[in-house]
Parts: sequence; structure tokens; C-alpha cells
Amino acid sequence: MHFFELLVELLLMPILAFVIGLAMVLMMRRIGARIQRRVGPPVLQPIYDIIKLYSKETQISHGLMHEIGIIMAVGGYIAAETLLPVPGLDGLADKGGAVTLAYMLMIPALGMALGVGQCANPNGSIGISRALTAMLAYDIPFILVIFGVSYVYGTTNLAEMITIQQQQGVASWGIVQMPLLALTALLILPAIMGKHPFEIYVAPAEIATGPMVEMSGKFMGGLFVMQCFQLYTAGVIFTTLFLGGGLYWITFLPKIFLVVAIPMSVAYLFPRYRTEDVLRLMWKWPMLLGLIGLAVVMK
Amino acid sequence: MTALDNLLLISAVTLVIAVLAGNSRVGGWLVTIMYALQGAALMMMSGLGYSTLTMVQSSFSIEVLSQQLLWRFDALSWFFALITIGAGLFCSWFASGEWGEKYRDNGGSLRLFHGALALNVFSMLVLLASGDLLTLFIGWELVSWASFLIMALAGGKAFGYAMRYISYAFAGAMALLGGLLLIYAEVGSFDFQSLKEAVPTMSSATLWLLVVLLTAGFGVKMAILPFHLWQAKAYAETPGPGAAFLGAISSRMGLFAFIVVIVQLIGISRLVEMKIPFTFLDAQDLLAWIAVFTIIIPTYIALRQHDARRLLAWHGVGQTGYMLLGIVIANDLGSAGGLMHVFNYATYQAMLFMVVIAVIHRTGTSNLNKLGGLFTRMPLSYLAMLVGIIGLAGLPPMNGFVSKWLIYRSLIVDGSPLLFLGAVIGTLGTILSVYKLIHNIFLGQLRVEHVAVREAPLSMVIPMMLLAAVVFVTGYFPGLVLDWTSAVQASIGIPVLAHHLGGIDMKGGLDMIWIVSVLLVGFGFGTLVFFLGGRSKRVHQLDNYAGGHFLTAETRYHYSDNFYPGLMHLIGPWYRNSFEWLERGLISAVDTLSTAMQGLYRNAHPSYLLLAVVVFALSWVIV
Amino acid sequence: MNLLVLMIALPLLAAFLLSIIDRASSFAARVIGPLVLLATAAIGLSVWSQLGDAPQAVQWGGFQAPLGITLYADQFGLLFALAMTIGTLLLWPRSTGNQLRSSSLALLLAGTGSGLALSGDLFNIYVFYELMTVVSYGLIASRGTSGSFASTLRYLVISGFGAALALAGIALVYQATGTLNLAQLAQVAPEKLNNLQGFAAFVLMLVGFGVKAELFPVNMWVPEVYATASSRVSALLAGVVSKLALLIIMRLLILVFHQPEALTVLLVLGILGVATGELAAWRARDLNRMLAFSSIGQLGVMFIALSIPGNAGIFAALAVAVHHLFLKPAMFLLAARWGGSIRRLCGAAKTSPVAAGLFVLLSLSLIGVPPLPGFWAKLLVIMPLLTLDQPLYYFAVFIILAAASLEANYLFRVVMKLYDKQPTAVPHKAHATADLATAVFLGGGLIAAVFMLVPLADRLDSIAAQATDVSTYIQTVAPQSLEGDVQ
Amino acid sequence: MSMEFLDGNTILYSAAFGLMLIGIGGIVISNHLMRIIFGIALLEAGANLLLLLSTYHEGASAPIIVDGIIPAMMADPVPQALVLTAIVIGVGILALALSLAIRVQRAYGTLDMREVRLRLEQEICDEAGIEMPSSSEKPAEVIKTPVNSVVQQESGS
Repeated sequence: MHFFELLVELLLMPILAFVIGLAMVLMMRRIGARIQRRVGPPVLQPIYDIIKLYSKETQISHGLMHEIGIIMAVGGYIAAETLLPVPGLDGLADKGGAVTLAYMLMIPALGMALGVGQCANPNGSIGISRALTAMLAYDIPFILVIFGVSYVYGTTNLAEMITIQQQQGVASWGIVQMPLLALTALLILPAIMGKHPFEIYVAPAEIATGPMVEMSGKFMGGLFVMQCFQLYTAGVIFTTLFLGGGLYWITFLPKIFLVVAIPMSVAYLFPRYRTEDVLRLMWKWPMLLGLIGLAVVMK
Repeated sequence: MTALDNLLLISAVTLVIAVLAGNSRVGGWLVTIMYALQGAALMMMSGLGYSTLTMVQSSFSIEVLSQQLLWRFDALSWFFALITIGAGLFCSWFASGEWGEKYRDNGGSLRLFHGALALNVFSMLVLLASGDLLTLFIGWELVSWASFLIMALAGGKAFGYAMRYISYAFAGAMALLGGLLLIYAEVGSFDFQSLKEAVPTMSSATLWLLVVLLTAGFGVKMAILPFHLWQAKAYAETPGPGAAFLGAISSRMGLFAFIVVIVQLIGISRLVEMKIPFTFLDAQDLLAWIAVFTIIIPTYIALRQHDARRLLAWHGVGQTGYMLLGIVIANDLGSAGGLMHVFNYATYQAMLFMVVIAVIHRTGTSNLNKLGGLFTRMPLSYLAMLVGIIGLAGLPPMNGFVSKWLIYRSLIVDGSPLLFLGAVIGTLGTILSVYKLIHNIFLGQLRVEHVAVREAPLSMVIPMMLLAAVVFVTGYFPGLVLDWTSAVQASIGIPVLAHHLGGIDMKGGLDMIWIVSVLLVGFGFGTLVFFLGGRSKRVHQLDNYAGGHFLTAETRYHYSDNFYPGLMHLIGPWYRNSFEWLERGLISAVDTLSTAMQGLYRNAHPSYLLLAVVVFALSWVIV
Repeated sequence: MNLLVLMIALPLLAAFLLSIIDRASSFAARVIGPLVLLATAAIGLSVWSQLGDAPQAVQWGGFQAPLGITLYADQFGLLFALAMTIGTLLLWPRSTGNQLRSSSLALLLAGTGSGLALSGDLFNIYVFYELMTVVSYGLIASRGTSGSFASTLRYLVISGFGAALALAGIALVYQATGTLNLAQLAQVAPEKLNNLQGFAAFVLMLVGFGVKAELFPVNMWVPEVYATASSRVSALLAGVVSKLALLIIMRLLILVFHQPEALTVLLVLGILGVATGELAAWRARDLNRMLAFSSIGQLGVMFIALSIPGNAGIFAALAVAVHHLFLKPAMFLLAARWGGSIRRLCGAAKTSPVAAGLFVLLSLSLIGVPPLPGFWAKLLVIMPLLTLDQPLYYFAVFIILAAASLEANYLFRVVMKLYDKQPTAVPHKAHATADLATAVFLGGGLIAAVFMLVPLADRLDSIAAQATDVSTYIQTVAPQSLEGDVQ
Repeated sequence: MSMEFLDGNTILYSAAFGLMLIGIGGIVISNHLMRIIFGIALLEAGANLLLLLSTYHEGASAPIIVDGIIPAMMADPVPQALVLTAIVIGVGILALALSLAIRVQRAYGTLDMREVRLRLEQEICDEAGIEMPSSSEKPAEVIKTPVNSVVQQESGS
């Protein structure tokens, strides 16, 4: 029965996402290490980290909202993954398209923000303020990208986008049809993932890791899990929009890893941007590219 | 007696009861029950909301100046009346308990408050029932002055803001009157139908004049740009639940009239034909752009507010832009989104105002820099506000998301990237701003003076919780509201949106039942994952460290003022108060003219010298 | 129909006899004035009830129409005569000094006013008008302050100037037609006055009679006089006397002058009156002058209404005039205790809640908020203006609407002050009972009008129709053709 | 036409209009109250003359029918009657004006119209308790503030 199949899909999708996300975290760390001429962590390090965090003795909770915040952060991503079609698993892709997904992804962010707020640590609040500002910075070009892609494919349904790209071959891939928009998306990808060089909101030396300042034990563990989802989601969205998604995991996985790896490797070369510089940067080049890209595709 | 007669009669009786018994302890509850009765009377006409009934006439009608004045309800009126009465009910409920007693103890006249609220509801119903352009104007004026009354109740500062409001509103009303009389001059009747028939033959110039006049008239009430200055301050200073009521529905009357006259009678398709010379734009684009700027500018003004009520009120102005945008786009998605947003917005805006007023009730301030950490003290209020801000920001799973999604989707279908971008910029600003709101009030450090604060009384919490339930349920099952909007779409003659209980069935549709369910399940799994970890130790709210130092309760470490310094560093200089300057410029112009005229009257001689010479020369020539 | 003559003669006679009666009994002198006016009003009403659709004319002094003194009573004229009588009765001046003089002046005002309203002869109109002017000088100066003398003198200068111009205008008319009887003029006007000379005569008479009707360039006396005269006198002048001057202009327009240029002049002067009056009122700091300026604006609206050709214009002007007739006196009565700086009015509503409530009502009606009568009156003016489809008329509509927004602003600034809770240094005085009662009566009239809109509008329409019926006028005054008699 | 313009009628009309013109000039230009009052008198005289002239015929006899003989050309009696009335009224008004002028002179000690106007304005303002609106040193306060603050500002000061 379809319903049962769907249920299995819904269960499977977050688990897959989590596993792939873990691998991505590992890859990121390895790339970072290589650029800094270090060896980098062993393969199972991310799993060790999570186990370690969840089994810590000292776990300070600052109240109910602190806990709910973490739950929202993880749960929101778990839900969001079911909207992301991957090979063989469409999940809920037809129940809510790209726009829904974009807004679903704000729920974990909001959860984290609320949790951090409850901690009453000024550094945490400052971090959230910066993170939200950064979101304002990258979401504007991001939304341009989503609009352009939806307009070109004539749908906001991600599964349909994949079908279109798969059926019509590489020439119909988003990256070929709208290279400028793809470039825009690539530029803002590190910011969406909250990674280098747009991580002023954690700035350990300045605001003591910002939102993470009061996170200990499983709270931190929750955020770690969230990070896995985050990387995975970013990779899959870009792949779906521009790289034809994937019919088979064998072609799909390299794409998403590549998508995450490329901007990361380049981004590691840059120093951290200040908040207002993030705004300035995001509203200048990606916006410009995005608008030109839109003008091209809408012509 | 038709159902509409009953409704208006009950509403009038409510007004009488409010005036007679408003001051007594039971008076408020009595009035609240009367609102419930109004709701019941409205439900007698619920066929309007489900397209099984097209129109309910009032048996009351008079003939003035050889004009037959008519009152009737159609689906649009019914939909707006539902929101109006709902807002009245919840606000009156909210006001009837402790809030009212405190208001009275502080020297306020509860009789006047309930009276003004009932008058507002009554006049809005009269406006919604208007059956021709003249009754529309009469209702319009009634509504304007009724809201003036409730705004001015607080006295002091509120007088100034109410005065500003009425200056705007009356000028707008005069523009409207000009427009309506122009229609009369062109069409020869105030009848809706004859206007509709005459529109195709009207010249473009006349139509432009009409659209400008009418949009200005309606726009003042909606507070669209550039008439947005009055609203936030006036609403914010309205006493207690009055602010919630005004915020929820009052300026929606402008939208109602806009829909009736511009969308229904003149028609968006006619607007598309009206090109602006030397540009690629037409009248529809112009309106859409006004709507987008109405979204962006007030939202970012809201971001800078320090007062919770002002912040919400400014968002109210911004949210109007979404409704107008959706309705101006006028395809099935957009108009449904715009209409649905009216309902959704009313629910969460009323609730948010109620929370803020509950906070004021308990702490005595709505200054965002003087609050904090109230989550542990007022958890239910916090929950209501959380639901409200998720709705206001337009995130799933609340109803605000659905209406905004519809509007976004309509813009994608319409192929208007810049409008879309503007709408999203507004949403992002809203997210920033509402986080600041909830953070500064409920999260962070609890102030020492607020340690003893208790949860708001039940008379306040219950309406909030009910509204929160509405916000969530209509987000879960948007079909409930979409049924009504579809009836409205059918009745005003725009394409009807095909929908089901969960949302919209189309290519790239939306099914909120699935989305919300999966979100809830996701949260469930999140909880599971969370409790997999070891036991956490709950520390006291005031047990805090920063930079290795213990922070005592006396130290103010709540990060609240200038919450987004990075952003303000960049966009701060863009706040130039240009519209304030414009307003002041206009006032000084009138003032200068006025001084000149007084001078003219004081120095009589030169003027009649001129006249005498003219007259004399004239008669000399003749004789 | 000697009743008609009585309407004019009775108050005049009483005025002259008053000082004699006073010697006999001062009480009798005090009550006789109001009683006479009451009787006059009763006479007027009985005439009204007899009148029906047929106007009546009376030749006074035994001569026939062109030579004798003609009185012409249609509902239109009678309405204003009654307004004069009843208005004077309601606004009976109460002088602190010489009450006897004030009383006889008031009686004279009522008599001359009625005479003005009922006259069917241009020269009688001039005479009554001049008498009324002199009486109003007396009334203004009766307050006895140096300011009232000075403002009377300044008023006199403008008025004298106007009167002379009106006389010159009459001379021009007589020169062209050889008659001053309105009925005869109505007969010959189309051929003899439809030229530049006729136009010049019209302008001269408009300016002349316009002085009292607060017409734009000759209304400079208005703010000074209303600020210095006692409030009852201001109420009389602004409310009633100005309408009589308006009546003359209406009569002239209907019967004698039909040039389109005349309408344009009215329109332009009306627009200027509205614009200047309302703008000046916006910055007024005291209630009396604010009301004075606003009444200039209101009369400007009436002139704009008059510039609408045909029945609609008269109907509209009549409606606005009647509305103003109720409203302005009430406002001036309220201003009696609230004169002086608006700033001082803080919290006055607490001392006199009824008066404050009434002021709000009157303000709402004045700015034209439906469903109050002011709105419908305004509607009657604007609706025909827009159908005329000319730029200047559109502009007039714009001015009227813009002026209403200004009005809303400045009147509600006052209302805000009234309800302001801040205490003031000077305690507020409650209104005199008589003032307040009269104002409440007038305000009640406005509210009653809301419920009787339809019959009221019909009645005004029929009055306007009767007034514009030139042929009936001619036939009523002089059934036989007078062509031969004219030299 | 060219010959006619010097005939009696023209001269008389010129006189009437001239009188009026001088009268208006007197009212408008002069500042002294007496001159203004005389201006009014002249203006009225001119208007009366104009009224008389309206039916003036050179050489007409008085409109009195003696022994049933109707003169060939009779002057129109109506304007004459009217002018008489007008003169009476005019004289009355003139007297009133003069008496008022005396009162004003006593109160203000001046007959200069500008002075009187200023004093009058001052008196009205004093009575109302407001400042004179147009003193050149003080710029209007309202200009700097929006509508809503006019109310506050007035109550504040």
C-alpha cells in the first residue's frame, strides 16, 4: 500500500540524511585540516563526538525553552528532510515545494534562537542577532535563485524539477540553463551552511562561540546533529535545483559531496567577515548576479 | 426581519448595553455574550461563506436625494464580518476581567471603552453591509469616526495621534467622496451594478482620476504608502484590547472597500489596460509596487521600535501590504492569499497585542528594553506569543505561512520576481523583528522587579489560547478558511482557487496536513533524540555566567537595546524619515498659506483697491 | 394680505414705541419685544400655511405694481423672513448696559430683515438693506467696548463702500430698464440687461450686498466684528443676517441677471472665499475668530452653489444656507463662554459636558459627516458641480473637499482641547442657561433633520422650485403685461 | 460718436464716476479716518448722481401735471425720490460714522486707520489671551512641528 511505503520513506529519509550529513562533517573537517596542513580526524570521529556529547555528565539546562529549542532545531530538520527528494525517495516533495522548504528550514533556526535566548547569556543573544542578520543577508539572493528556478521549470515542486532535468539530459540541468543563478547559489552556500567565512556569529574568541555558549552535553549534541542535516540539506537543494538531482545514489552522492566540498575549500581561504560586511557582500555580488541571472532566464 | 436585520439589530443592542451597563462588573461579560450572539446571527447567514447563498438583503432601506440606500451582505461582507465580530468578541472578553477593573481603577471610563468598541463593531457591520456607493461612504465615515473615538480614549499623547489619524482619515474620506461623486457624475447613479456596466465605456483619464482618488481614500485607512504615518502610533496608544481590535480589523475596512470598488466593480483587468505613459507599468503594477513598499518600509520601521505595541502596530501596516499585493495580483492564488491573510493576520495580531497588553498588565511597561525573562513567569502568554510570531513571520506550521505562501506562489505564477523579492524581504525583516520582540520580553534575563510577576489572569489567557488554537488549526487545515475565500472569490468575480482541506492541489501545491504532521512527528523524534542523552541539570533562571564572571541579578546583562547593530550599521542611514519630512512640509505649506490669508484679512485695503479699480474700469467702459 | 405688511410693520412699530412703553413700565418694555416677535412669527407661519403653492404679492401704499411698494411672499422669501424673526427671538440680545436700546435694535433688525426678505422692489431692498446695516452697527457697538467701536467703524467703512457700489449698480439697472420692480425687471431683463452693462450692474450689486454675505473681497470686517461683538450678535450676523444678503443675491440671479459671466464671478469669488476663509481659520488661535473665518468659508460654499445654473444651484445654496442657519448661531452661542484662546479650553468639557457634546455634534455636521445634515447639504452642492464637467467647477469641488479636511482638522483641535484632561489655570465658566438651551434647541433641530431628511429635502426642493419660477413671479406681482408702461 | 463725447451727458456721467473714483481713492489710499469717512461721503454722492442721471433728459420739465397738460418731456420722478431717500440714509450713516470716530479717538487716541487696526487687533488678542500673531521677531511656532504636536505644544506652553 502506498501509505505504508510513504511511511517507510519518511522514516528512511531523515536517517539517510543524518548518515550522509555525518560523512559530510567528516569531509569538511578533513578538507579544513588539509588546507591547514594537518592530518584531520579519523573516519568515525563525528560519531564519537555525538556519543561523547550525549553521554556527558554535566548538562546544564536553563529551563524548558532551552530544551524545546534544541528539540525544535533537530525536529525541524527531521521534518524538512522529508520534503527533499532523493533518489528513490520522494517523500513529501509533492506536498510542499521549494518555497515551503525554504521556510521550513527557518523553524530549526528559530528553535535554536529561542533556546539560546532562554539561556540568558548575552553572548548567546549577540550570536543570534548576528545569525539572524546573516540570514537576512543570504536569504535575499537565495530567494531570487528559488524564484528563477521555479520560473524556469514552471513548478516549485522539487521532485518535478528532478524529473524534468533527468528526462531532458544534461543540457536541461539548471547549471546549464541558468549558470548565473547557479553561481549565485554557490556563493551563498557557505553562508546558508553557517560556515567559513560567514561564521562571525560563533566567533569563539569574541563572544565565546555565541549561540553555543551555554550548550553542554546533549544540547551541543543536538546542535551537532543539526549541523549534519544542515550540510546535507544545502548539498541536496543545490543538486536538485542545478545538477539534475539524481536517479541513482551512485550519481547523486558525488554531486552532493562535491557541492559541499567546493565552496568549503574556497571559503577556507578567506578570513571571517564582519556582520555588516556579510550584508554588504551578500547584497552586492550574489544579488547582482542573481538579478542578471533572473533577467536572462525571464527574457 | 431578514438575517441581516437581526445581525445589525443585535449589534445595535450591544452598543446600547455597552453604553448602559459598560461600567458595571457584569456589563463587560454581558457585552461579550452579545458579541457571541452577533456571531450566532452571522452564522445564520453562513451560507454566504460557503457559496450556498449569494446575498442577504436588509429589509431596511431609505430613499435620500432620490437615491435608494440599500444594505446587504454577500460573501465578502460575511467574511469580513466574521473577523470583525470575532475580534470584537475576543477583545471584549479580554477586557471584561481584571483588565477592565484595573482600567477603571486608573480612572478610565469602562463604559466609554465598551461603548466605543461596540460602536466600532456596529459601524463596521454597517459598512460591510453597504449596498451602494453612498451607503459605502456613510459606513466609511461611521467607521472612521468610531475608530477616532476609541483611539482618543486614552487622552494625553493619544489625542495627538488620534488627531493625526483623523486629519489623514478625513482628507482620505474627502478624496473618496470626490471619487464617488465623480462616479455619480459619470454614471448617474450610486448603484454598484451601473458602475460595473459603465466602466468599459469610461475614458482612461477619468478612470485614472477615479483610481487615484479612490485608492487614496481607501489607502489612508489601510495606511498604505505614503499614508502610513498615522497608523502605528494611533493604534499603539489605544487603550488595551482596543489596540488589539483596531490592529486586527480596523484598517481592513479600507481593503474591503478597495475590493468592492476597485477589484469587483472596476476590475483588475481594466487596471491592466491603463498604462502609465513612458514606462512599462500599468495601474495594476503601480498598485502592486505600492503594496510592496508598504510591506518593506513599515516592516523595517518596526524593526527599530522599542515599544512592543508600536512594533506590532508597525507590522500591522506592513502586513497590509501582503493583503493588498495578493489582491492586486488577482489571480486565483493571489486573491485567495490576500483574503486569507486578512483572516490569519487578524487572529495572530489580536493575539499578539493581547499578550503584550497582558505583559503591560502585569509589569506596567511595554518597553522592550525594560523587560526580559518573563517566560518562566508567564508561560502561557509566552506560548501565545510564540504561536503569534510564527504566524506573523509566516513560518509553518501556523496559518500565516499558508496565506503568504499563496501570495508568493501567485507571484511566481505571475512572473514578477521583484515583487516576490520585496515580499520576501518583508518577511525576513519580520522574522528579525519578532525574534527581538519575543526575546526581549520573554527570554534572557529576568529583571529583579519582575521576579514576583504571575501569569496573566484567566480572562486574558483564555482568549489568547483560543486564538492560538485558531492560528494553529487554520494553519493545519487551511481549507477551513479557503472555503470562505473561495466563496468570496466567486462572489466578486475572480477565478476561484481549487483547494482541499489541507491546502492547494496543483503543480507545486501545498498540503499543510502533511507538512504540519511531519513537523509534529519530527518534533517527536527530536524529543526522542533529546531524551536519549543523559539527564540534564536545570539551573535557576538567574544563575548565569558570562566571561567567567557570575552575573548577579542586579547586573543588567539582557542583550536588548539596538538588537541588530550589524544590520543597523549598514541600513541605519537609510532611515531618513522622508515621509515625516513630507508631512511636515505639507503642514508648513498650509501653515504659511494660512498665515498669508490671515494677513490678507488683517490688511483689508490693498485687496479692495484692486477690486474697486477693476469694477470701476469695467463700468466706465460700458457707460 | 395685510398680514404680510404686519410682519414688517409690527416689529418696526414696536421698536419705536419701546422707549415710550419703557416710561410706563420697564417690565412691559422687556417682555414686549419678544412677544411682538412671537406674534410676528405666528403671523409668518399663518401666512406660510395659507400660501401653499401660490406665492402672493401685496402692493403697499395704494399704487399699482411698477410704482407702488411691492411685497412678494413666496415660501422662499417667507422662509428667510421667518428665520429672521425666529432667529432674533432665539438670539435676543442681552446687553449688560442699555437693554432697552438693544431690544429696540433687535426689533428693528427683525423688521428690516423681514422687509428685505419680502421686498419685491430693488430700491426697497436697498433701503431695508441699509437700515439693517445701520441696525447691525448699533448691535455690534452695543457691547460698548472700545474694540467694538473700532470694529464697527471699520465695518462701516467697508459697508458704506459696498452700499455706494450697490446704489451705483441700481442706477445702472434703472438706466438700462427704467424700472426697479423685480417683476418688471424679470420681464425686460433678457433683452435689456443681458449685456455688459447688466453684468457691471450685477458685479456692483454683488459686491455691495456681498458685504453682509461675507463675500470674498469685502469680508475683511468679519473676524474683527465677530471677535468684538457679543456672541449673540455674532450669532445673529453670521447665522441669519448673512443669509438675507444671500437671499437678495439669489433673487437677483433668478429674476434679473442671467449672464453666464455672472455665474463665473460668483464661482471665482466663492472659491476664493472658501480657500481664504478656511485657510485663515486653520491658524486662528481663538474660537470666535476661528468661527468667523469658518463662516466665511461656509458662505463661500453657498456662493459656489449659487454659481450652478438652474434650480439645482438654488436648491443646493438653500440647503447649505438653512444648515448654516441652524449651525453657526449655535456655535457662536457655545463660544460665548469659550471665547479667547483655544489653549484655555483645556478640560472645559468637564465643566459643561452638554456644551462640549453639542460642539462635537455641530463640528461633525459642519465638516459634513454622514448622516448629519451638513453632509447632505455638501452633497447637494458637489453633485451638480461635477456634472457640469468644467475645469473650474472641478477645481471648486477640490477646494470644497480640501476645505472640509482643513475644517475637520481645526475644529477637532478645539474638541481635543475641550476633552483634554490637563488642568488650566483659569477655572471654566459654565454656559448661561439661555445660551445653552438655545444651542441645544438648534442642535436638536439638526438631529431631527437627520430623521426627516427626505421630507425636508423635498420641501427645500419645492421652495427652490417656487423661487426659480420666474413666470409665476411676474404673474403674481403684475397680472397684466406692463410692457407699455415702461419708458 | 466723436462729436458726442463732449456733450452734457458725458460730462455729467464723468462727474458722477469721477466723484465715485475720488471717493474710492479716498477710502483706499488714505489712512486717516476722517478722510476715509469723507471718501465714503463722496462715493455716495457720486452714486446718487449716477442714479439721478440714469433717466436724465436735458431740458425736461418737472413731472408735475399742471391743468391737465402733460409736458412733452417729463423728468422721471422715481430716481429723484430714490435719491432723496438715499441721501437721507447716507447722512445718517455719516453721522453714525463720525460719532463712532469720536468714540474711537477717545479710546485709542488716534484716528490713523493703521494704528486703529493694530490697537484693535491688540485688544482682541489681549481679551482672548493670545499673542499678537504677526510680530516679525518671533517666527511662527507651528511651522516646525507636525499637526499632532500643535495640540500638545499649545497645552505644553
